[in-house]
Amino acid sequence: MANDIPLSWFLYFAAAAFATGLVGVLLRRNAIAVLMAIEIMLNAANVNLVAFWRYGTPAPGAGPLPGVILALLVITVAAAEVAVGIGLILLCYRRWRAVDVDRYETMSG
Amino acid sequence: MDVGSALYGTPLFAQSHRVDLTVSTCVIWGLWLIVGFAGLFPGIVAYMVWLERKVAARFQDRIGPNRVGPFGLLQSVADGLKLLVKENIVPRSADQVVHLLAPVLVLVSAFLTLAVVPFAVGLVPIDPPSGLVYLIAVSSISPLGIFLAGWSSHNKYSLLGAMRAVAQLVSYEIPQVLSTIPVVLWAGSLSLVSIFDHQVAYGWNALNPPGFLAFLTFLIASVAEVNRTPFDLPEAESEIVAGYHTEYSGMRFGLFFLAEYLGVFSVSCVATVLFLGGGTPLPFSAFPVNLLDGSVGSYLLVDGILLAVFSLKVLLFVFAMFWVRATLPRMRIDRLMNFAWKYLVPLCILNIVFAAIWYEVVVRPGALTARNWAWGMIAAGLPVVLGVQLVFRANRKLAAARAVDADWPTVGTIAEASR
Amino acid sequence: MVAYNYVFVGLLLLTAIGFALAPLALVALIAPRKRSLAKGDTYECGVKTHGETWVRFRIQYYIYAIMFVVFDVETVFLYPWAVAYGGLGTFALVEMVVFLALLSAGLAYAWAKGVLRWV
Amino acid sequence: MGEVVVARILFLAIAALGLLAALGTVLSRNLVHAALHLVGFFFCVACLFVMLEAEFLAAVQVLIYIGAVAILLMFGIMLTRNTRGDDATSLSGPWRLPGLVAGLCLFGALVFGINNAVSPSGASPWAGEAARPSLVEREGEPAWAAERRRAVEDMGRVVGEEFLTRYAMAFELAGLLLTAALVGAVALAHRDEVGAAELPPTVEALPADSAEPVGTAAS
Amino acid sequence: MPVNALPMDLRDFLRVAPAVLLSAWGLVVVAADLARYRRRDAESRRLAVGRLTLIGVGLALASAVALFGIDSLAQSDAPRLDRLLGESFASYFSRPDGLIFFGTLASGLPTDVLNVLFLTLLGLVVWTSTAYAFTDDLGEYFALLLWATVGMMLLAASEELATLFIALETMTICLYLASAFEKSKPRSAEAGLKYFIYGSVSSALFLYGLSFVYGLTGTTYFDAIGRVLGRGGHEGLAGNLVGGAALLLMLVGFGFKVAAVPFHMWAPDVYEGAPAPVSAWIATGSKVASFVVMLKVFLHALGPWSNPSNELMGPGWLGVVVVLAAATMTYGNLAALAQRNYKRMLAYSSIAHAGYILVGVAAASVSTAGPEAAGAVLYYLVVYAFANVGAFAVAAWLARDRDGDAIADLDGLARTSPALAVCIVVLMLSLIGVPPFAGFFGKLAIFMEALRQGPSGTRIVLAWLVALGLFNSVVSAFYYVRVLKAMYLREAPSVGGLQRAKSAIAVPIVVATVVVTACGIVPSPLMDLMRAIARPMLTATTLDATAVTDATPAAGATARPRPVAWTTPSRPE
Repeated sequence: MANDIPLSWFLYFAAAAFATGLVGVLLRRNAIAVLMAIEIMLNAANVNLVAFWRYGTPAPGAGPLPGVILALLVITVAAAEVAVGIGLILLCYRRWRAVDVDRYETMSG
Repeated sequence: MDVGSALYGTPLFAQSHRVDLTVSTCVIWGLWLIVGFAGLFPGIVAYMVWLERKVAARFQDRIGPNRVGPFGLLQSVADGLKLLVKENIVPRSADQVVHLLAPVLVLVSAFLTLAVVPFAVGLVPIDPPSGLVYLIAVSSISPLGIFLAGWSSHNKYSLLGAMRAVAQLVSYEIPQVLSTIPVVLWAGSLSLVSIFDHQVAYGWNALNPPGFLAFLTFLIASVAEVNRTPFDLPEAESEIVAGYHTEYSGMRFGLFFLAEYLGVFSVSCVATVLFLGGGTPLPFSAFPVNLLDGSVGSYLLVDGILLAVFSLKVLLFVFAMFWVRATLPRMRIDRLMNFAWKYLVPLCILNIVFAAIWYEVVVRPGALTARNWAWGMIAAGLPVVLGVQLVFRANRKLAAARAVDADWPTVGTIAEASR
Repeated sequence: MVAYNYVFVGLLLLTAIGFALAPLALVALIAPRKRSLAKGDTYECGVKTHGETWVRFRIQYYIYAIMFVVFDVETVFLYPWAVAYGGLGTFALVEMVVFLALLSAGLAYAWAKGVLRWV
Repeated sequence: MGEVVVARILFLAIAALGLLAALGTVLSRNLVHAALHLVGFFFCVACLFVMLEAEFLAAVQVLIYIGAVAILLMFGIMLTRNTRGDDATSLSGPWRLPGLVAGLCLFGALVFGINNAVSPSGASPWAGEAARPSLVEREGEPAWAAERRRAVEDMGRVVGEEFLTRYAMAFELAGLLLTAALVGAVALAHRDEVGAAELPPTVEALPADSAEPVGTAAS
Repeated sequence: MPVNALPMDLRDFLRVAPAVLLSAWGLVVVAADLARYRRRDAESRRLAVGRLTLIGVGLALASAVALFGIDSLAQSDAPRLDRLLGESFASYFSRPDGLIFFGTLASGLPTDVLNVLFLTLLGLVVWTSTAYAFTDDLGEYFALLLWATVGMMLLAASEELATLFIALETMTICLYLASAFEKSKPRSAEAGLKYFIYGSVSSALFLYGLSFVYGLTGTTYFDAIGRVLGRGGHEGLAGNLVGGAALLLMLVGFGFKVAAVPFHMWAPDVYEGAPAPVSAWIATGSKVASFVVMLKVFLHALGPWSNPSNELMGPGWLGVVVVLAAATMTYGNLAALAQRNYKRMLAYSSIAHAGYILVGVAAASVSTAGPEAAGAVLYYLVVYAFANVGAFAVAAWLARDRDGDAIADLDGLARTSPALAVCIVVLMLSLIGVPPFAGFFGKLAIFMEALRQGPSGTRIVLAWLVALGLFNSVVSAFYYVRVLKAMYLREAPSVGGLQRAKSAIAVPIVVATVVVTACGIVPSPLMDLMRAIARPMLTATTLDATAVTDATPAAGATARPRPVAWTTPSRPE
């Protein structure tokens, strides 16, 4: 069944999700919303990695599942990033009572 | 190991991670869905409610439901019908879509966990190679549903109750997950069927020191995961007006109710499979399973025995939970959280190392012998006892500095706290 | 194929959603529906709702949440370790003990820092 | 043949839902709704992982992202006083269109690139109808095919083996990263709590929260 | 149960002893701070925790030096190593292919030298951190510095994309947290959040690009990627749009990390907002590690994509890097001219320096002697890092005594502390690139490499780039001199001027000055060392890699010579 979904479909999906995430990062101003958009981008990369793992021919010596390992590490990193990011956002929120990325302008130049 | 291969070598009951979408598979799945998930399991749950009311009544020297049908057996049906004709009240300010979504999410999570439970040989809906991770994953969806229920109600108490509930659920999820690691370690597989097989060959998991500790922590954490007393703080009606489902009435409340009891049922099943050897009646024998010879008759016999014993064990768990509920008061939230993080999590982490010791002594040699078992009891039992003592002593020492902050309600501290 | 197992999960998902929505639909059909202003109000112990829904949540919630996330991710590494342990040598145990020690150090830190107290 | 069609339709449905959810995340004004859409997106990605026969990874995706990260995000939204989730500063109006156009352009470029990908050494191009390497055991298959079959059928174990041998350093480093994140975040939050006590309370704390009920055991 | 796992070699953990020691020491520092030092008064606690951290850094440094000794002995003269350690022990340590953990990490002379560099710099940064009080969570702060360094060391040593990614994230996440650690200043929290958002977006971009590289080559090892890319009958990147996109995305990712224009927006704010020692560590350690791994990824793994058609604007990353370099150095220098704030000025100056280094990266990819050029880049990085650590120590000084960081706060320093003022002059001159100091030789080496013979089209452009670099160096003099002007030509304020510097400030400045001067007066030892380590660093290969190429039929027939000439070992000279 699933044998015949073309690889490119997965890649298209990832590309679209990645573009969406990037647009979100550029357009949203709420820091938590930006964080969510970053998660979308990371997930898009994960879909790519796993699809390449499943469809591709591994180069010699690459190991049985480099793509999946990378994806797992990305999930780990994403979780840590969210934890840290929310922490920093809360820190800023306590100072400014706002989570708007543009609003913090103590520095000039 | 040989038992497992002997079992599944027979073509009739071939159980494998691999599935093909043949007609027979589809028929079996259809039966599971219609008979099992849409019929039997909700029915069991309905009678669990009846049982709980009966049991609780006995504990409180009452009779319990006795009007509708013989022994009040139709009470659950009546309750269901009542829910159907009750008005569905949703607050004006609530987030309508999310308000609807939340109970569905919780119920779906409870349903999905049952998909990998092996009730008997061959009686398992599916057996994916990562079954246990799947189980943990789908059961971790329910905190989200509970949070959404509280949030969408637009009610202070709902939100507060939901936040507390989620904090509790996620705190107890960690010990619950960590206490399954030893089981995986010994079975060398994440599939629940393999875990069952392992216990057929090596005895019930709960019957060795690290396994017993893991079993206890798993039980405690599971009781907390399904919001039962003494961990039912999220829905404490006397404090925060029933918590996250304050604004739920009629059938939507019914869904939460159903999900809760379904959760009780599924954690009982999972505990049975992981620690009590599934449906095997005797701890160190492959008793009914070794009767399998490939004929349909033996299969029916074995599965009959397994199912009966399995149900008995599940009933035992369920009854224990009702008993606890009828007996114990509710915990205070600070103690609740402390208990998870300061007792259970450290114990579980230590227990993983103890489990590795047990593996090296008993499982690695390849077959269960009395000599290995005795050595294992010593080599793994002593560390377990010491570890438990260590954790408790460390906590007591730290708590002694602040008597009122004792994490576990001891007699002395309650007296001091109430002063 | 392994992935076909999840076809059942998908079907079960649909069943569960159906199981949840069917009674709700039935309720919508047969249950009485009388809207009134008071009924649609938020229920807060019977007194009138006061102020915003905003409750000042403690930072504790966040701290417990990150502890949870960190340990949840840890289990993702623990499961494969537990599965593969039998086929590997003692070094697997050593590596995992190091890993566990790191994370327990995190737990011990939070404990010693006094943030694991729900005050 | 019918199976292929079903699989494709299933894929298209999941992908469409996933993309809609991603768009919802980016466009929702309400942050909780955005987070919910994000959960939907995560779930769709998990479904895709299943379709890619990485079921362990799919379970992990649900466990970590829906079970943990989503909860953390929700807590973050609540703790920043956004209980209704409303976000006054969502998309800045005039930038909405150019942003979407830029996103579409990026997507177009990527699709074009994927279609015309030239792999070195004449490996299979990505665009065509090339099927994924089969998992069925064959005579004379290359070593990696057997490896991959084992990886698909028992991913948990192979992941464990890889993490404990080849990626041992990455594995320990992940532990260090998690610990560092925990320690740093706790230190920041903890210190901040002390600092916040000096701030004037902008909104009165509710009695229900500021004084947690004590000793309900007695009730 | 069949054992399919690879045979693990526990010796590998000894080879990363510095990283292991540092990670463990981070825990020790946190524990000690919580258990022992918490009750002391702020001043003595800071010093005590700082001293404890320094001990750990010293231990790690000692282990790194020991590894360096072993490796250099083994390389120069294997029998001598046997004599020193005994035969079995020596063979225990010898690692002919310089790779550990199944090729995911490099371990050999290059790694040892870089570890020594990181640890020395870290020691200076830790010392600077004890100069003034900016946080109450001292144990955590120092632990995060140490763990960030673990990330840097492993990042610089990584030979594989998964390891690279996790090391990169360890480094940056620790730095995000550390830059938000200044308790009393809102701008510190802002710096942390800004750094976090830009950093995590850049890693998402990088990761997406990386996924395409993995998809195109089917492997995550640098060496194997290079082989696969160099093998095919295709003209590098020509017509390979997705390869180009991957390349661009990875470049953007690295551009963010090294603060290259136009991905530099975070740098000034973060450098200004973060506590001075953290800024120093972001500007030096993180930058050095990022550049090292960038050299590895772009020259070793993606080398075949640099510029296969030998024209500048041909398909390949060379043109992009050239444009980035030009934009970065020009913008950095021009923007720095406008700064009145010392830390912001340093931020822009470090952007400008990233531009010069990018010139070196471009040069290394076209030059006929790539490792030589990479060696020049490494030399530049070392010199730049030391000079900047010294310069940021001055920022810590300003923060301590003036609670500010304007250049004007330096007024009249020459009178109050003449010796240190001279040191600062030396540092600034080195950053400008004035002859007797090391900065000059760094720039000289990079520019000379850029002018070496390459393909004709490229040479002209690189010559223009060098001209631009020279012009920029002149421009940069103006803002560095502003610091000197403040110190020498202005009067010190009557009250509240800079106090005498304690050792925490003086030592980093003096050490940096000594390094910069010594390497300036005698540049060749360091330069030779860097050139010596650049070659193994950029060509690290698993021993059985030859079997890998042989396994693919027709590889010998269709193999094009890799466009970067230096990968062929024989050089006529």
